[in-house]
Amino acid sequence: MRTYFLRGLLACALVGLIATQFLVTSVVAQTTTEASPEVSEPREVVPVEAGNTNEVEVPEEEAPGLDSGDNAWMLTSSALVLFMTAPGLAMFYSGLVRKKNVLGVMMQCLFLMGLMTVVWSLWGYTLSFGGDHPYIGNMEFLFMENVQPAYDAELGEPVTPMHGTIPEYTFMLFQGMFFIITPALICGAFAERMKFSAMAVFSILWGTLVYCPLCHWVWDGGILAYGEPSSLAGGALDFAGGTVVHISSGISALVCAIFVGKRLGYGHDDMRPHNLTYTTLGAAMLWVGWFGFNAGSAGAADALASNAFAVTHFSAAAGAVAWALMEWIQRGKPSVLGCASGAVAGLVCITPAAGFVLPMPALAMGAAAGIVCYYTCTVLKQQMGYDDSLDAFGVHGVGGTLGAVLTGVFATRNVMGGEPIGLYEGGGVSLLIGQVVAVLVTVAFSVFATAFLLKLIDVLIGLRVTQESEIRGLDISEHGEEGYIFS
Amino acid sequence: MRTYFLRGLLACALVGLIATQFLVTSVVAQTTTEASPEVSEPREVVPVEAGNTNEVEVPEEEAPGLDSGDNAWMLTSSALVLFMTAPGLAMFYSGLVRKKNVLGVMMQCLFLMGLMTVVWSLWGYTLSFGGDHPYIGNMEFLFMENVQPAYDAELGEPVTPMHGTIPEYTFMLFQGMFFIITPALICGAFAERMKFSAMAVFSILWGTLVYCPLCHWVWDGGILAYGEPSSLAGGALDFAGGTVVHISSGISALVCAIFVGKRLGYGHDDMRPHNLTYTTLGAAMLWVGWFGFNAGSAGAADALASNAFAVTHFSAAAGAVAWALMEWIQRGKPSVLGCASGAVAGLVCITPAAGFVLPMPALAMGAAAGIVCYYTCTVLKQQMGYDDSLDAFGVHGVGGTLGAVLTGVFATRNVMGGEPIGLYEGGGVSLLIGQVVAVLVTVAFSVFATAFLLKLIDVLIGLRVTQESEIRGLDISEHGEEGYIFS
Amino acid sequence: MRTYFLRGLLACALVGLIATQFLVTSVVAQTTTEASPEVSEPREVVPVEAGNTNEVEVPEEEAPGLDSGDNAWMLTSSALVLFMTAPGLAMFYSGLVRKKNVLGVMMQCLFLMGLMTVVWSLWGYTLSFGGDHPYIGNMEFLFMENVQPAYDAELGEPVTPMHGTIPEYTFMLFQGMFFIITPALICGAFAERMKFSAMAVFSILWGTLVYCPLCHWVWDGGILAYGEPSSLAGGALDFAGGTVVHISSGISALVCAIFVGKRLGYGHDDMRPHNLTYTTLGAAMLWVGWFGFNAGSAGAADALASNAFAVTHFSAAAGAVAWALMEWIQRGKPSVLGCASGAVAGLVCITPAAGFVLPMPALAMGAAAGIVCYYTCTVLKQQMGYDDSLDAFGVHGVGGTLGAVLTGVFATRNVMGGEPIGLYEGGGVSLLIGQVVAVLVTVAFSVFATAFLLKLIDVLIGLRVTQESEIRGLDISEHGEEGYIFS
Amino acid sequence: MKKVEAIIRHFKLDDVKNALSEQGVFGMTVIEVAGYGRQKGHTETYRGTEYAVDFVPKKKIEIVCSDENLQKVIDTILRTAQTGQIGDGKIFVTNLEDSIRIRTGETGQDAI
Amino acid sequence: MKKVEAIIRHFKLDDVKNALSEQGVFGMTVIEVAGYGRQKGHTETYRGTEYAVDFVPKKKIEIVCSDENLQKVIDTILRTAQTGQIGDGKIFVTNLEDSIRIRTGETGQDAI
Amino acid sequence: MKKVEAIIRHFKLDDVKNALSEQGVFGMTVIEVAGYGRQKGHTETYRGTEYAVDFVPKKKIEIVCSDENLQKVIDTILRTAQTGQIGDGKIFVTNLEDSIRIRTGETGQDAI
Ligand SMILES: Nc1ncnc2c1ncn2[C@@H]1O[C@H](COP(=O)(O)OP(=O)(O)O)[C@@H](O)[C@H]1O
Ligand SMILES: Nc1ncnc2c1ncn2[C@@H]1O[C@H](COP(=O)(O)OP(=O)(O)O)[C@@H](O)[C@H]1O
Ligand SMILES: Nc1ncnc2c1ncn2[C@@H]1O[C@H](COP(=O)(O)OP(=O)(O)O)[C@@H](O)[C@H]1O
Repeated sequence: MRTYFLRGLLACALVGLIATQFLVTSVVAQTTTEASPEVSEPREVVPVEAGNTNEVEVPEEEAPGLDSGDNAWMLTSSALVLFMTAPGLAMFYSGLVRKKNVLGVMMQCLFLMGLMTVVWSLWGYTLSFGGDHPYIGNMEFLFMENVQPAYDAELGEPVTPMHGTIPEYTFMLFQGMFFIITPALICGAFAERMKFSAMAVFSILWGTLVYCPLCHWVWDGGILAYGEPSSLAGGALDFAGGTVVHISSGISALVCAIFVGKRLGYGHDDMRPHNLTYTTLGAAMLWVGWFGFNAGSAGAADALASNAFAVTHFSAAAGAVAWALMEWIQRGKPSVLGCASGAVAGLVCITPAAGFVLPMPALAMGAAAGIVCYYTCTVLKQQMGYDDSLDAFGVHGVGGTLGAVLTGVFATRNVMGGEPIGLYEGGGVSLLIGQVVAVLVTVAFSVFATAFLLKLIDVLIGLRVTQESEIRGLDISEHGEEGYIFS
Repeated sequence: MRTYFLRGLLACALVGLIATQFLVTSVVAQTTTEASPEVSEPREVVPVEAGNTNEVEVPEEEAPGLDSGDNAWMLTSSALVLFMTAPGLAMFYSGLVRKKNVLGVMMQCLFLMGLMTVVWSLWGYTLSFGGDHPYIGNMEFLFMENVQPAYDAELGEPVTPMHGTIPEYTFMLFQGMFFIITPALICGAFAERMKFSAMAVFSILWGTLVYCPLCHWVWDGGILAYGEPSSLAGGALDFAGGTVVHISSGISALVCAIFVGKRLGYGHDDMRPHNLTYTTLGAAMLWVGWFGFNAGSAGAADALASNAFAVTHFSAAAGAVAWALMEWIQRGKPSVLGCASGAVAGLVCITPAAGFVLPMPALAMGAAAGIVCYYTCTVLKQQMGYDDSLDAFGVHGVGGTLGAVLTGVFATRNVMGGEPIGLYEGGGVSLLIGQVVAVLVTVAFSVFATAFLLKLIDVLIGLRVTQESEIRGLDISEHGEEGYIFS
Repeated sequence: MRTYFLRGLLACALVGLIATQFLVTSVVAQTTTEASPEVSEPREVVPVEAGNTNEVEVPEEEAPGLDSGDNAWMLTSSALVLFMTAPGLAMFYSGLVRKKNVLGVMMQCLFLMGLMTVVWSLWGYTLSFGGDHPYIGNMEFLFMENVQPAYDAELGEPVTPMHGTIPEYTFMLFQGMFFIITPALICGAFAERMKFSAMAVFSILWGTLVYCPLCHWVWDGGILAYGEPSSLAGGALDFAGGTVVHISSGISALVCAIFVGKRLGYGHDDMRPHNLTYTTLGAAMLWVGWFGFNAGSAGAADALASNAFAVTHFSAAAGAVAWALMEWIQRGKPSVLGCASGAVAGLVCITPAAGFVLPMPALAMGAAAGIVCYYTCTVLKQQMGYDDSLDAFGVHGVGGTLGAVLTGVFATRNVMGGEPIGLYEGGGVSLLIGQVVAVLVTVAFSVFATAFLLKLIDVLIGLRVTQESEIRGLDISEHGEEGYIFS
Repeated sequence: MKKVEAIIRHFKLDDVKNALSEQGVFGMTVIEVAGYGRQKGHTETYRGTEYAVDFVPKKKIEIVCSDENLQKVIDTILRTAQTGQIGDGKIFVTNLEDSIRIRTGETGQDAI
Repeated sequence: MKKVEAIIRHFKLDDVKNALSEQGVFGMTVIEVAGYGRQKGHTETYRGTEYAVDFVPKKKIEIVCSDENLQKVIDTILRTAQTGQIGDGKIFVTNLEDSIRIRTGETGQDAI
Repeated sequence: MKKVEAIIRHFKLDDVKNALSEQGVFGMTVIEVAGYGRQKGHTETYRGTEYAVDFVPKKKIEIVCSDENLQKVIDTILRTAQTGQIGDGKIFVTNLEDSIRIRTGETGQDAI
């Protein structure tokens, strides 16, 4: 089973690589003839860059001053994104496991808030956003150098490095929150059975070796960045992390689920969510926090932020309604879990598109995500028989992929300016191809890297807790605590 | 019983209408002589308009640019108001029901976040804020037209419609959050027994046929808008939704409670709140979110927003202390539920006044709300014997009415500028009359419309779940899930 | 035991006073020779004042206009700090007690939100920030005078008093949130046994007689304010409340714990935390809210706010990891409670330093706090045998002291400008001495005042509930409610 | 002495308790139980996974009484706990060898 | 009639229930219990304070059956609840004097 | 063999358990129960609605022991669970027909 799957994934990954090569070459002409002119034009690129990216064209000598409104919004957004990991995701995920593992899940979220932040402050940020090498960041921001203020002897006062209209600090913080939640999302796949130590080591390595490069490729002028000459197939639009955050974590989650294996008694024991009230509340918190995630990716409190905020809200709404309706139609009852899952699916799907599409397409994207993810989590999962405990793949992997592709369809000059760009408004397929290539590359890279890391850790310290620990529950066996003591 | 009540309400509604007519006519002279000059003067109207309204005097040709600070605050406020519905209201309400219905209540909040948002994006916003017809909005914003950005061929870049210093987008989002929470508040009245399908249909119709018109009347230059020549009795001041949100939902809640009837075993079975920790936490979240609700209604991060924020905070505080003290005096113990209810009562009461009164009157208003609502929920409710499960009427209906009236007493030029306006500072009774008229109109309209809608739905699909479903609980019977699985 | 302790504390307090006297005199020369020049220079003082302080040099006649971005951030921060008390602290604390006292703890937080706010609006704010008397505030802000707007007959419009680039209103609100959480923190010490009435009276008195003076001394040009000629040993740097909030509450908490005595059955009965999921979620909420607490203390959405935000985040992260690692090493398992406690310890420790230190030292401070507080709460507490139910002293008292001292070590011109200041960058010991003196004064004052107040209340109404009430639990005996009714 | 164990519907507890008190039976011990029998349970679905929940929440009342009181107790329960629907529950009677009141050490009849 | 009380492992309930149904035993009442015995518990630590938790969560099944069914019931439980590890639990059998179905008032055999 | 059922105060469980272990009684099963008796309950009020809560939370201990151990067990419980206040609880003794250890199938004495 396991190996069969792995083979399958590696295969598809290879296909991905090949396809990529093919497309890249096949598209070059096209790109250079139509795509590139449109992307080389500064005007159009601006909104794109307003996206979650480090490229700030403004020449250093005449940098704009700090805009307090933009900084206020970005600091608020940073807080909102941290709020997503905990309490948001911590509640959403922990409610879905059995009572005996509730703390285990919460611990993963809380501990990662600490661990990944330390990693980010030391080398994570510079690997992601340092310099403009196509493959990986340089050391310019190592240990917060060139991010933190420095005393300028001439001016006789401290100088804070800027990133557009906000301090580099703020941009670093905002991005750092993404670095926390992405591995936290993966935890949903191996919940209830993974060793805490293995989870910690995996997260450090995955963050460093998978997230940082991906982030650099997409958002710091790397090989997937939109409109970079060096980019594959012209690069992809990813406003707030469809590829970097959701596809990468969702795919890695699937690999983990297969690699770590099913939970004891899967399919036989009673594995009903122990506290759906947490899951519902967590979903609502994710919804609220996601405004920071997506609208914050505008990098400023401008009209683009408002657009991102609006389409995010609409897509979440459509997703929630769509999933609930699917259940209503198919089994006669809409469920709270379905409604919550649909909202998250809608949020995931709009993430890469938030800065490029209009409200009505956003409703469509949300609804599509609700329906597609519903099928993945109910029908497909049953058939394939992998045990992705909390559907990290079903929601984030699938929803993210859908969103990345649909971005190629619905992206519009009405938001971005410039020539028609998305397929829908007659911008041709070049963007769509770029999106697909980016997806394939992300999938391929995530599968290989994650499989390798898991193998490594399995050999070194082992991935899974003992049978007895799993039966007793991770709260007691891994942490020596109990979640609820109500008697 | 039921009919008796309905008669009563309809009667009072009629009285309302008549009174209105009478007052309107009787006041005209007065209004024209003293009220209108003061309201026609642009200077004074400005702060009022800074309230939750669509009127932006600034001529289109020389519109002000986007203010990043204002937009940052309004986006934050929008997030805060959504945060009020869930997790806020979802926790506050769900903690008050029995365990078997906890998901039923949470589902109402979460699903409405989706459903009402879709409605808002399609026709809700335009019916509320489109054009300036005195009775209902026009189609200018249908499907987000004129809200979303559009590519301007001449400029060669996208143009985002503005609403004062913020994008129309932001204003639409902020208002959209109100459209979600208002029907969600009503759910408190028929909790634990209403069909989910009936709730959904009711919310769509109520939002479209009751909320949108009311919103247009009060905040978009309609018949209740303050200082409009066409307004009844000079119109009313409603900064953040005393009439539009709280009176409308509170009164409709009462009608629902009577119409749907009591819960099985009401007065006999053990109906103690199953989780007061949720209710307490939810109340705190409502308190925090309300800052967005009220201070956000300033439409900018200006001094008026700070005033609204401060009086909101003070009124909530006074309400919490007052209700708790009442209990302390009357039954020897202050209760957490009382303290939480008092805070919400204070918040409701200050809502219409937040942009017009000073801190000390705010303390008085909060305390008054705490005491009055305490009596409604304890003494009055017992006597009248209706089953308003979660006291949506007792807190929102009564508190909102109290607030609307007291606004006529405490509104002051110290915040609004212009001539003395409130009764207390010698502004005469004209404003007070306008407030009372607005309350009566809102009550009359809400009663009629809600009663009609309930009758309609009852005939079409039925309002109430079966006895067996009610006994088993809505979580299992309506959604096929359980809230807590702790064994 | 109890008396023995008290003696000890009073003794150490006396030592504190004497030491202070000594240091002050001994340092004067030094201060005047090196310290004072550096602090008299306006340039350097500016960033300091950007800290949580009332000193705004800008002359009234040419006050700066309102900056919407700064106001947006400060309003958001105010909301975040209230969010810390409840739901944040309410969850963090209530999860740690036994089920029968869960509402008791939540009630303390919620009720104090009301009570302290009323006190603040009436006399608290003016006592803290009125005028510039070295010992206590004057009456200029009594009942919100000079904070609320007033109608200016000449201008013909209302005028809102400003505080730098934000309304005085906003500053008052932000500070008011600190006034709520500080006594709420103390409640952790006497949880599960204190009379609610005694808690209420104590909080009013403590807030008025301990918090307000301290706040005035440190942040309104009083005897501990940094760079004031009148300050003891040159005063201390306290960016967001190391002394004012955490040391004062932590030390007072210890006195309370000793004075009120141990819980019945302490050391024998099962006193395991009844709901660690709440504690974990509460810790995460505190983390998020703390961004408002610290970054908001910059008073604006400027680069300093970003610095404070970043170091706060890093210190919390390091603290969480450090405490968890200590447990991992010492007992083989990292616990969720440990991770959560470590995060809070890190947040407490960085609070006084947030506007003065760089990221790497912040990591060090957080880690140090995690380790030191871990020892206090596990080893030291066991040895000394006091019953500080929720470790208010172990985390806030100890962590705050550590932070205040380390501020003297790591404060740097790179953030503050001016001459080298902290010990680490070669600024000499003068700042360090100032910090130590401020700590000693705060400790001495808190011990005396708190002991006095407790004695007084004990005589008047008694501090502790009856044995029977304590056994039955405060929820039922003090409030007549139950937290969870799951059967 | 006899020990009567009655498994009844959740919401019947108060009625039974009050009826028994009127009959002068002042002591009982109640336990939350999950019952399996003729009364059918329900199914739940979570993201497509179905669970058949066969157990129905019930209350179990344990009453120790003297032999002469036995019939009275049984009748009272029968009268008040009955709805006529499947799932009303059962009454089981066992013989008790001894009973002791911890507070006083009294035994037998005096203990209850 | 006999009353069989079986204390079994948490996760064995479904197996036992299904096996019994197959055997035609359709009624039972289940109770959450905490067991203390040979099976060792675990320790928990909260901020340095250690707690030895000696009780292990178990399920207690109560089955009333006719004397002839007794052996079948016992065997079924033994077969399905066994893991061979310490902590499998116990079966206790007591004699039942009478049983009544509340819905119908039927007594004795017919009641179960 | 006998089955001893003791209803005791919540916070007495540890003392009783420890005392019994000292006496060499190593097995017991504990159940959360709600008791109704002489000990008065309390009232709760929610937004003006009063509820009289007559049930007091108690712990019920079930101990199966040999006939010779019976007295020892009872005495130990009496000694450790007593406070002298109303509500200390009861001890009920029933006769046990058989007991089986699931793990081994041992029956009678050897099973406990
Ligand atoms: N043989 C049995 N042994 C123990 N408890 C039983 C037995 N049969 C039924 N019960 C209990 O009685 C309850 C009601 O029984 P059920 O067959 O559902 O309805 P009725 O008693 O009306 O026929 C069950 O939920 C279960 O708790
Ligand atoms: N003497 C006893 N009286 C009542 N219950 C008992 C007794 N001994 C054991 N039990 C119950 O049986 C369960 C299993 O017993 P234990 O000794 O741990 O394992 P085993 O039965 O395999 O020897 C215990 O958890 C307890 O609930
Ligand atoms: N007749 C009875 N049958 C079953 N349990 C009883 C009976 N009488 C009392 N109890 C249990 O004993 C507990 C204590 O009894 P109570 O009368 O309150 O105090 P005391 O035993 O000290 O007189 C009750 O809470 C109840 O659980």
